[in-house]
Amino acid sequence: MIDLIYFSWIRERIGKSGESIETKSSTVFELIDELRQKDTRYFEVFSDLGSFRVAINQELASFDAPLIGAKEIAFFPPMTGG
Amino acid sequence: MIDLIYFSWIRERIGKSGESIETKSSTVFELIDELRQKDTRYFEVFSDLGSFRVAINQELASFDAPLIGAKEIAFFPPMTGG
Amino acid sequence: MYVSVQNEFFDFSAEVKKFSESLENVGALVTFTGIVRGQKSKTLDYMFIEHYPGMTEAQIKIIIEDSFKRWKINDALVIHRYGKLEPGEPIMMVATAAQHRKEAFEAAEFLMDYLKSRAPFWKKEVVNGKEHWVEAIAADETALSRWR
Amino acid sequence: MYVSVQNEFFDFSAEVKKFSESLENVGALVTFTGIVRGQKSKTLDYMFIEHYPGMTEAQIKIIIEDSFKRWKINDALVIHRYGKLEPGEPIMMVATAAQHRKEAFEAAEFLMDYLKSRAPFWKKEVVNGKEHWVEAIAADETALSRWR
Repeated sequence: MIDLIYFSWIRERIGKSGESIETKSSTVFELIDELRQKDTRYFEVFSDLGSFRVAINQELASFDAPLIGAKEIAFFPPMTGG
Repeated sequence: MIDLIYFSWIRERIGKSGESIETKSSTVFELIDELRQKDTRYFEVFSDLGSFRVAINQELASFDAPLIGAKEIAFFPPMTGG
Repeated sequence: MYVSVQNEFFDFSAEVKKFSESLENVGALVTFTGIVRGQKSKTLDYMFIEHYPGMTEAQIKIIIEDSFKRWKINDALVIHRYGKLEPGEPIMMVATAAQHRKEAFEAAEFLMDYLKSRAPFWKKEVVNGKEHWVEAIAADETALSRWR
Repeated sequence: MYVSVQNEFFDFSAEVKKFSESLENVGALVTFTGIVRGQKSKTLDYMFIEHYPGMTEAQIKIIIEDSFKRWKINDALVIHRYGKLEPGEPIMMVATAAQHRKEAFEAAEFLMDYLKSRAPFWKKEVVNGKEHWVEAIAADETALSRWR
Protein backbone atom coordinates (compact mmCIF):
# COMPACT_ATOMS: atom_id res chain seq x y z
CA MET A 1 0.00 0.00 0.00
CA ILE A 2 1.16 3.49 -0.88
CA ASP A 3 -0.30 6.67 0.62
CA LEU A 4 -1.10 9.32 -1.95
CA ILE A 5 -1.44 12.92 -0.71
CA TYR A 6 -2.89 15.84 -2.66
CA PHE A 7 -2.38 19.53 -2.04
CA SER A 8 -3.84 22.85 -3.17
CA TRP A 9 -6.06 22.71 -6.28
CA ILE A 10 -5.15 19.06 -6.86
CA ARG A 11 -6.75 18.20 -3.50
CA GLU A 12 -9.75 20.40 -4.31
CA ARG A 13 -10.33 19.01 -7.80
CA ILE A 14 -9.90 15.37 -6.84
CA GLY A 15 -12.11 16.08 -3.85
CA LYS A 16 -10.01 14.45 -1.16
CA SER A 17 -6.72 15.10 0.62
CA GLY A 18 -5.36 11.63 0.02
CA GLU A 19 -5.96 7.92 -0.34
CA SER A 20 -4.17 4.60 0.02
CA ILE A 21 -3.71 2.48 -3.10
CA GLU A 22 -2.24 -0.78 -4.29
CA THR A 23 -0.24 -0.34 -7.47
CA LYS A 24 1.92 -2.35 -9.83
CA SER A 25 3.39 0.81 -11.38
CA SER A 26 7.15 0.91 -11.14
CA THR A 27 7.73 4.62 -11.77
CA VAL A 28 5.98 7.90 -10.96
CA PHE A 29 5.09 8.27 -14.60
CA GLU A 30 3.36 4.86 -14.70
CA LEU A 31 1.50 5.76 -11.51
CA ILE A 32 0.29 9.04 -13.04
CA ASP A 33 -0.93 7.09 -16.06
CA GLU A 34 -2.74 4.67 -13.78
CA LEU A 35 -4.40 7.52 -11.88
CA ARG A 36 -5.46 9.22 -15.13
CA GLN A 37 -7.52 6.16 -15.96
CA LYS A 38 -9.44 6.17 -12.66
CA ASP A 39 -11.98 8.80 -13.77
CA THR A 40 -12.35 12.19 -15.48
CA ARG A 41 -11.36 14.24 -12.44
CA TYR A 42 -8.03 12.43 -12.18
CA PHE A 43 -7.59 12.53 -15.94
CA GLU A 44 -8.00 16.31 -15.95
CA VAL A 45 -5.88 16.98 -12.88
CA PHE A 46 -2.96 14.94 -14.22
CA SER A 47 -3.31 15.85 -17.90
CA ASP A 48 -0.59 18.52 -17.96
CA LEU A 49 2.70 17.22 -16.55
CA GLY A 50 4.01 20.78 -16.38
CA SER A 51 1.33 21.88 -13.93
CA PHE A 52 2.29 19.76 -10.93
CA ARG A 53 5.19 18.35 -8.92
CA VAL A 54 5.69 15.09 -7.08
CA ALA A 55 7.43 14.10 -3.85
CA ILE A 56 8.29 10.56 -2.77
CA ASN A 57 8.60 10.04 0.98
CA GLN A 58 8.60 13.83 1.40
CA GLU A 59 11.41 14.50 -1.05
CA LEU A 60 10.98 16.08 -4.47
CA ALA A 61 11.21 13.45 -7.21
CA SER A 62 11.20 13.38 -10.99
CA PHE A 63 8.53 11.64 -13.06
CA ASP A 64 10.89 8.82 -13.97
CA ALA A 65 11.77 8.05 -10.34
CA PRO A 66 11.19 4.40 -9.35
CA LEU A 67 8.53 3.63 -6.75
CA ILE A 68 10.65 1.07 -4.87
CA GLY A 69 10.51 1.98 -1.18
CA ALA A 70 7.84 4.63 -1.73
CA LYS A 71 5.45 4.84 1.21
CA GLU A 72 4.09 8.33 0.70
CA ILE A 73 3.69 10.03 -2.67
CA ALA A 74 2.49 13.62 -2.78
CA PHE A 75 1.17 15.56 -5.76
CA PHE A 76 1.06 19.34 -5.69
CA PRO A 77 1.34 22.45 -7.88
CA PRO A 78 4.61 24.43 -8.05
CA MET A 79 5.28 25.88 -4.60
CA THR A 80 4.42 29.46 -3.77
CA GLY A 81 6.05 30.00 -0.39
CA GLY A 82 8.01 32.95 0.94
CA MET B 1 39.16 83.15 2.73
CA ILE B 2 38.56 79.43 2.31
CA ASP B 3 38.11 77.02 5.22
CA LEU B 4 40.18 73.86 4.89
CA ILE B 5 39.08 70.83 6.93
CA TYR B 6 41.11 67.70 7.54
CA PHE B 7 39.86 64.28 8.63
CA SER B 8 41.28 61.00 9.88
CA TRP B 9 45.03 60.50 9.44
CA ILE B 10 45.27 63.73 7.40
CA ARG B 11 44.09 65.68 10.44
CA GLU B 12 46.45 63.72 12.67
CA ARG B 13 49.53 64.15 10.46
CA ILE B 14 48.99 67.82 9.75
CA GLY B 15 48.31 68.27 13.43
CA LYS B 16 45.12 70.32 13.19
CA SER B 17 41.51 69.78 12.17
CA GLY B 18 41.42 72.76 9.82
CA GLU B 19 42.56 76.26 8.97
CA SER B 20 41.49 79.32 6.99
CA ILE B 21 43.64 80.38 4.08
CA GLU B 22 43.88 82.97 1.33
CA THR B 23 44.72 81.40 -2.00
CA LYS B 24 45.18 82.38 -5.63
CA SER B 25 44.86 78.76 -6.77
CA SER B 26 42.07 78.27 -9.28
CA THR B 27 41.66 74.46 -9.03
CA VAL B 28 41.89 71.80 -6.34
CA PHE B 29 45.06 70.53 -7.92
CA GLU B 30 46.74 73.95 -7.72
CA LEU B 31 45.64 74.24 -4.10
CA ILE B 32 47.18 70.83 -3.30
CA ASP B 33 50.41 71.99 -4.92
CA GLU B 34 50.35 75.17 -2.86
CA LEU B 35 49.77 73.18 0.36
CA ARG B 36 52.61 70.78 -0.46
CA GLN B 37 55.00 73.72 -0.42
CA LYS B 38 54.00 74.87 3.08
CA ASP B 39 56.18 72.35 4.92
CA THR B 40 57.26 68.69 5.05
CA ARG B 41 54.12 67.49 6.87
CA TYR B 42 51.87 68.88 4.15
CA PHE B 43 54.24 67.66 1.45
CA GLU B 44 54.07 64.10 2.79
CA VAL B 45 50.31 64.07 3.45
CA PHE B 46 49.51 65.27 -0.05
CA SER B 47 52.28 63.41 -1.90
CA ASP B 48 50.11 60.52 -3.14
CA LEU B 49 47.00 61.75 -4.94
CA GLY B 50 45.52 58.25 -4.76
CA SER B 51 45.49 58.24 -0.97
CA PHE B 52 42.96 60.98 -0.33
CA ARG B 53 39.68 62.54 -1.51
CA VAL B 54 38.43 66.10 -1.62
CA ALA B 55 35.05 67.74 -1.06
CA ILE B 56 34.13 71.30 -1.99
CA ASN B 57 31.30 72.82 0.06
CA GLN B 58 30.52 69.34 1.40
CA GLU B 59 30.25 67.66 -2.00
CA LEU B 60 32.79 65.25 -3.44
CA ALA B 61 34.90 66.94 -6.10
CA SER B 62 37.63 65.96 -8.54
CA PHE B 63 41.17 67.34 -8.45
CA ASP B 64 40.55 69.47 -11.52
CA ALA B 65 37.44 71.11 -10.02
CA PRO B 66 37.58 74.95 -10.02
CA LEU B 67 37.64 76.75 -6.67
CA ILE B 68 35.16 79.45 -7.70
CA GLY B 69 32.51 79.65 -4.97
CA ALA B 70 34.42 77.29 -2.67
CA LYS B 71 33.94 78.22 0.98
CA GLU B 72 34.83 74.93 2.61
CA ILE B 73 37.29 72.40 1.21
CA ALA B 74 37.74 69.09 3.01
CA PHE B 75 40.56 66.58 2.59
CA PHE B 76 40.12 63.02 3.79
CA PRO B 77 41.10 59.40 3.05
CA PRO B 78 38.71 57.06 1.16
CA MET B 79 35.62 56.61 3.31
CA THR B 80 35.17 53.52 5.47
CA GLY B 81 31.56 53.74 6.62
CA GLY B 82 28.93 51.07 6.91
CA MET C 1 19.87 27.24 13.13
CA TYR C 2 16.31 28.11 14.08
CA VAL C 3 13.35 26.90 12.01
CA SER C 4 9.70 27.32 12.87
CA VAL C 5 6.69 26.47 10.73
CA GLN C 6 3.74 27.86 12.60
CA ASN C 7 0.22 29.15 12.36
CA GLU C 8 0.74 31.73 15.10
CA PHE C 9 1.45 35.39 14.45
CA PHE C 10 5.05 36.39 15.17
CA ASP C 11 6.64 39.71 16.05
CA PHE C 12 9.60 39.87 13.68
CA SER C 13 11.41 42.56 15.67
CA ALA C 14 11.21 40.40 18.80
CA GLU C 15 12.40 37.37 16.79
CA VAL C 16 15.35 39.22 15.31
CA LYS C 17 16.28 40.53 18.76
CA LYS C 18 16.27 36.98 20.17
CA PHE C 19 18.26 35.72 17.17
CA SER C 20 20.85 38.52 17.44
CA GLU C 21 21.38 37.93 21.14
CA SER C 22 22.47 34.35 20.45
CA LEU C 23 25.24 35.46 18.07
CA GLU C 24 28.94 35.91 18.70
CA ASN C 25 31.60 37.64 16.66
CA VAL C 26 29.14 38.66 13.95
CA GLY C 27 29.64 41.75 11.80
CA ALA C 28 26.58 41.65 9.55
CA LEU C 29 22.97 40.77 10.17
CA VAL C 30 20.41 40.68 7.34
CA THR C 31 16.69 40.11 7.75
CA PHE C 32 13.88 39.68 5.27
CA THR C 33 10.25 39.82 6.29
CA GLY C 34 7.38 38.99 3.95
CA ILE C 35 4.11 40.77 4.70
CA VAL C 36 0.60 40.19 3.33
CA ARG C 37 -0.01 43.12 0.99
CA GLY C 38 -3.39 44.82 1.10
CA GLN C 39 -3.51 45.18 -2.68
CA LYS C 40 -4.76 48.48 -4.00
CA SER C 41 -7.01 47.83 -6.99
CA LYS C 42 -8.37 44.51 -5.83
CA THR C 43 -9.32 44.22 -2.19
CA LEU C 44 -7.65 41.26 -0.54
CA ASP C 45 -9.93 39.86 2.15
CA TYR C 46 -7.31 37.47 3.44
CA MET C 47 -4.67 34.96 2.42
CA PHE C 48 -4.61 31.27 3.22
CA ILE C 49 -1.42 29.20 3.19
CA GLU C 50 -1.46 25.43 2.94
CA HIS C 51 1.69 23.39 3.59
CA TYR C 52 2.95 19.81 3.69
CA PRO C 53 3.48 19.00 7.38
CA GLY C 54 6.58 16.89 7.83
CA MET C 55 8.15 17.80 4.52
CA THR C 56 8.08 21.56 5.10
CA GLU C 57 10.38 21.76 8.10
CA ALA C 58 12.74 19.08 6.74
CA GLN C 59 12.97 20.90 3.41
CA ILE C 60 13.73 24.24 5.07
CA LYS C 61 16.49 22.63 7.14
CA ILE C 62 18.04 21.15 3.99
CA ILE C 63 17.98 24.59 2.34
CA ILE C 64 19.66 26.18 5.37
CA GLU C 65 22.31 23.41 5.55
CA ASP C 66 23.01 24.10 1.89
CA SER C 67 23.47 27.83 2.62
CA PHE C 68 25.96 26.94 5.39
CA LYS C 69 28.03 25.04 2.81
CA ARG C 70 27.93 27.84 0.25
CA TRP C 71 28.70 30.83 2.49
CA LYS C 72 30.67 31.52 5.63
CA ILE C 73 27.72 32.44 7.80
CA ASN C 74 27.43 32.14 11.57
CA ASP C 75 23.76 31.32 11.81
CA ALA C 76 20.39 31.50 10.06
CA LEU C 77 16.74 31.66 11.04
CA VAL C 78 13.56 30.86 9.10
CA ILE C 79 10.02 31.34 10.38
CA HIS C 80 7.15 30.59 8.01
CA ARG C 81 3.46 30.70 8.80
CA TYR C 82 0.53 28.74 7.39
CA GLY C 83 -3.25 29.08 7.74
CA LYS C 84 -5.29 32.26 7.50
CA LEU C 85 -3.38 35.56 7.30
CA GLU C 86 -4.85 39.06 7.20
CA PRO C 87 -3.42 41.97 5.14
CA GLY C 88 -0.50 43.57 6.97
CA GLU C 89 0.38 40.41 8.89
CA PRO C 90 3.88 38.91 8.61
CA ILE C 91 3.96 35.77 6.43
CA MET C 92 7.51 34.68 7.03
CA MET C 93 10.99 35.89 7.85
CA VAL C 94 14.59 34.96 7.20
CA ALA C 95 17.62 36.18 9.15
CA THR C 96 21.28 35.53 8.41
CA ALA C 97 24.35 36.46 10.42
CA ALA C 98 27.90 36.56 9.07
CA GLN C 99 31.20 38.32 9.54
CA HIS C 100 30.78 40.27 6.32
CA ARG C 101 27.82 41.87 4.55
CA LYS C 102 28.23 40.11 1.19
CA GLU C 103 27.80 36.65 2.72
CA ALA C 104 24.86 37.72 4.90
CA PHE C 105 23.03 39.31 1.94
CA GLU C 106 23.67 36.46 -0.48
CA ALA C 107 22.66 33.76 1.99
CA ALA C 108 19.42 35.62 2.81
CA GLU C 109 18.55 36.02 -0.88
CA PHE C 110 19.40 32.40 -1.54
CA LEU C 111 17.14 31.24 1.30
CA MET C 112 14.32 33.47 0.02
CA ASP C 113 14.64 32.20 -3.56
CA TYR C 114 14.52 28.60 -2.37
CA LEU C 115 11.64 29.14 0.03
CA LYS C 116 9.64 30.74 -2.80
CA SER C 117 9.90 27.76 -5.12
CA ARG C 118 11.09 24.72 -3.16
CA ALA C 119 9.48 24.77 0.28
CA PRO C 120 6.06 23.06 0.09
CA PHE C 121 3.74 26.01 0.71
CA TRP C 122 0.78 27.03 -1.44
CA LYS C 123 -0.89 30.40 -1.16
CA LYS C 124 -4.56 31.07 -1.75
CA GLU C 125 -5.89 34.62 -1.97
CA VAL C 126 -9.45 35.57 -1.18
CA VAL C 127 -10.39 38.74 -3.07
CA ASN C 128 -13.89 40.22 -2.77
CA GLY C 129 -15.13 36.89 -1.45
CA LYS C 130 -13.68 34.92 -4.38
CA GLU C 131 -10.76 32.60 -3.79
CA HIS C 132 -7.95 31.60 -6.14
CA TRP C 133 -4.64 29.80 -5.77
CA VAL C 134 -1.63 32.02 -6.34
CA GLU C 135 0.26 30.82 -9.41
CA ALA C 136 4.00 30.28 -9.28
CA ILE C 137 5.72 32.94 -11.37
CA ALA C 138 8.47 32.30 -13.87
CA ALA C 139 10.62 35.05 -12.33
CA ASP C 140 10.90 33.03 -9.11
CA GLU C 141 12.16 29.99 -11.01
CA THR C 142 14.62 32.24 -12.89
CA ALA C 143 15.83 33.72 -9.58
CA LEU C 144 16.79 30.21 -8.47
CA SER C 145 18.97 29.60 -11.50
CA ARG C 146 21.62 32.10 -10.37
CA TRP C 147 22.58 29.83 -7.45
CA ARG C 148 23.36 26.75 -9.56
CA MET D 1 12.73 58.52 4.64
CA TYR D 2 14.40 58.40 8.03
CA VAL D 3 18.07 59.33 8.48
CA SER D 4 19.92 59.60 11.74
CA VAL D 5 23.63 60.19 12.30
CA GLN D 6 24.15 59.76 15.99
CA ASN D 7 26.60 58.91 18.72
CA GLU D 8 23.97 57.16 20.83
CA PHE D 9 23.48 53.41 20.94
CA PHE D 10 20.36 52.22 19.11
CA ASP D 11 18.23 49.12 19.48
CA PHE D 12 17.86 47.92 15.89
CA SER D 13 14.86 45.69 16.64
CA ALA D 14 13.04 48.68 18.18
CA GLU D 15 14.02 50.83 15.19
CA VAL D 16 12.82 48.30 12.64
CA LYS D 17 9.56 47.92 14.56
CA LYS D 18 8.99 51.69 14.47
CA PHE D 19 9.91 51.78 10.78
CA SER D 20 7.59 48.89 9.89
CA GLU D 21 4.66 50.43 11.73
CA SER D 22 4.83 53.50 9.50
CA LEU D 23 4.49 51.42 6.32
CA GLU D 24 1.43 50.73 4.21
CA ASN D 25 0.85 48.18 1.49
CA VAL D 26 4.34 46.75 1.79
CA GLY D 27 5.15 43.14 0.91
CA ALA D 28 8.87 42.97 1.63
CA LEU D 29 11.04 44.43 4.35
CA VAL D 30 14.83 44.03 4.33
CA THR D 31 17.17 45.15 7.09
CA PHE D 32 20.93 45.19 7.37
CA THR D 33 22.69 45.80 10.66
CA GLY D 34 26.43 46.27 10.98
CA ILE D 35 27.94 45.19 14.29
CA VAL D 36 31.41 45.79 15.78
CA ARG D 37 33.13 42.42 15.55
CA GLY D 38 35.14 41.25 18.52
CA GLN D 39 37.89 39.84 16.31
CA LYS D 40 39.28 36.51 17.32
CA SER D 41 43.06 36.53 16.79
CA LYS D 42 43.59 40.20 17.54
CA THR D 43 41.69 41.64 20.47
CA LEU D 44 39.74 44.71 19.49
CA ASP D 45 39.57 47.07 22.45
CA TYR D 46 37.14 49.39 20.72
CA MET D 47 36.34 51.18 17.48
CA PHE D 48 36.19 54.89 16.91
CA ILE D 49 34.27 56.46 14.02
CA GLU D 50 34.94 59.99 12.82
CA HIS D 51 32.57 61.72 10.42
CA TYR D 52 32.06 65.01 8.57
CA PRO D 53 29.16 66.76 10.34
CA GLY D 54 26.95 68.52 7.82
CA MET D 55 28.12 66.53 4.83
CA THR D 56 27.28 63.11 6.30
CA GLU D 57 23.54 63.48 6.64
CA ALA D 58 23.21 65.35 3.33
CA GLN D 59 25.21 62.65 1.55
CA ILE D 60 23.08 59.85 3.00
CA LYS D 61 19.90 61.63 1.91
CA ILE D 62 21.27 61.96 -1.63
CA ILE D 63 22.06 58.23 -1.67
CA ILE D 64 18.53 57.36 -0.49
CA GLU D 65 16.93 59.72 -3.04
CA ASP D 66 18.98 57.95 -5.67
CA SER D 67 17.67 54.55 -4.50
CA PHE D 68 14.10 55.88 -4.76
CA LYS D 69 14.75 56.70 -8.41
CA ARG D 70 16.29 53.32 -9.18
CA TRP D 71 13.79 51.01 -7.47
CA LYS D 72 10.10 51.01 -6.67
CA ILE D 73 10.47 51.11 -2.91
CA ASN D 74 8.04 52.49 -0.37
CA ASP D 75 10.48 53.79 2.18
CA ALA D 76 14.03 53.54 3.50
CA LEU D 77 15.83 54.11 6.78
CA VAL D 78 19.50 54.70 7.58
CA ILE D 79 20.97 55.06 11.05
CA HIS D 80 24.74 55.45 11.39
CA ARG D 81 26.71 56.02 14.56
CA TYR D 82 29.98 57.84 15.19
CA GLY D 83 32.28 58.08 18.20
CA LYS D 84 33.48 55.24 20.41
CA LEU D 85 31.89 51.81 19.84
CA GLU D 86 32.55 48.64 21.83
CA PRO D 87 32.69 45.11 20.30
CA GLY D 88 29.17 43.75 19.85
CA GLU D 89 27.56 47.18 19.56
CA PRO D 90 25.55 48.11 16.45
CA ILE D 91 27.43 50.47 14.11
CA MET D 92 24.68 51.23 11.63
CA MET D 93 21.56 49.88 10.02
CA VAL D 94 19.64 50.14 6.78
CA ALA D 95 16.03 49.16 6.22
CA THR D 96 14.10 49.13 2.94
CA ALA D 97 10.43 48.44 2.31
CA ALA D 98 8.94 47.53 -1.06
CA GLN D 99 6.11 45.57 -2.62
CA HIS D 100 8.47 42.86 -3.82
CA ARG D 101 11.57 41.20 -2.42
CA LYS D 102 13.91 41.88 -5.35
CA GLU D 103 13.53 45.65 -5.04
CA ALA D 104 13.87 45.62 -1.24
CA PHE D 105 17.05 43.48 -1.38
CA GLU D 106 18.68 45.44 -4.19
CA ALA D 107 17.95 48.83 -2.65
CA ALA D 108 19.36 47.68 0.71
CA GLU D 109 22.55 46.37 -0.92
CA PHE D 110 22.88 49.54 -2.98
CA LEU D 111 22.56 51.72 0.13
CA MET D 112 25.14 49.57 1.94
CA ASP D 113 27.63 49.72 -0.92
CA TYR D 114 27.31 53.50 -1.10
CA LEU D 115 27.50 54.01 2.65
CA LYS D 116 30.71 51.94 2.72
CA SER D 117 32.57 54.09 0.20
CA ARG D 118 30.72 57.38 -0.25
CA ALA D 119 29.37 58.51 3.11
CA PRO D 120 32.06 60.50 4.96
CA PHE D 121 32.88 58.16 7.84
CA TRP D 122 36.32 56.95 8.87
CA LYS D 123 36.87 54.02 11.19
CA LYS D 124 39.74 53.68 13.63
CA GLU D 125 40.38 50.39 15.43
CA VAL D 126 42.15 50.15 18.76
CA VAL D 127 43.76 46.72 19.10
CA ASN D 128 45.77 45.84 22.22
CA GLY D 129 46.10 49.51 23.00
CA LYS D 130 47.42 50.38 19.53
CA GLU D 131 45.27 52.41 17.17
CA HIS D 132 45.14 52.35 13.38
CA TRP D 133 42.81 53.76 10.74
CA VAL D 134 40.87 51.11 8.86
CA GLU D 135 41.89 51.14 5.21
CA ALA D 136 39.28 51.23 2.46
CA ILE D 137 39.28 47.91 0.64
CA ALA D 138 39.23 47.48 -3.11
CA ALA D 139 36.31 45.04 -2.89
CA ASP D 140 34.07 47.82 -1.58
CA GLU D 141 34.94 50.03 -4.53
CA THR D 142 34.30 47.06 -6.87
CA ALA D 143 30.93 46.43 -5.20
CA LEU D 144 29.90 49.96 -6.17
CA SER D 145 30.63 49.42 -9.84
CA ARG D 146 27.70 47.04 -10.30
CA TRP D 147 25.23 49.91 -9.77
CA ARG D 148 26.59 52.13 -12.53
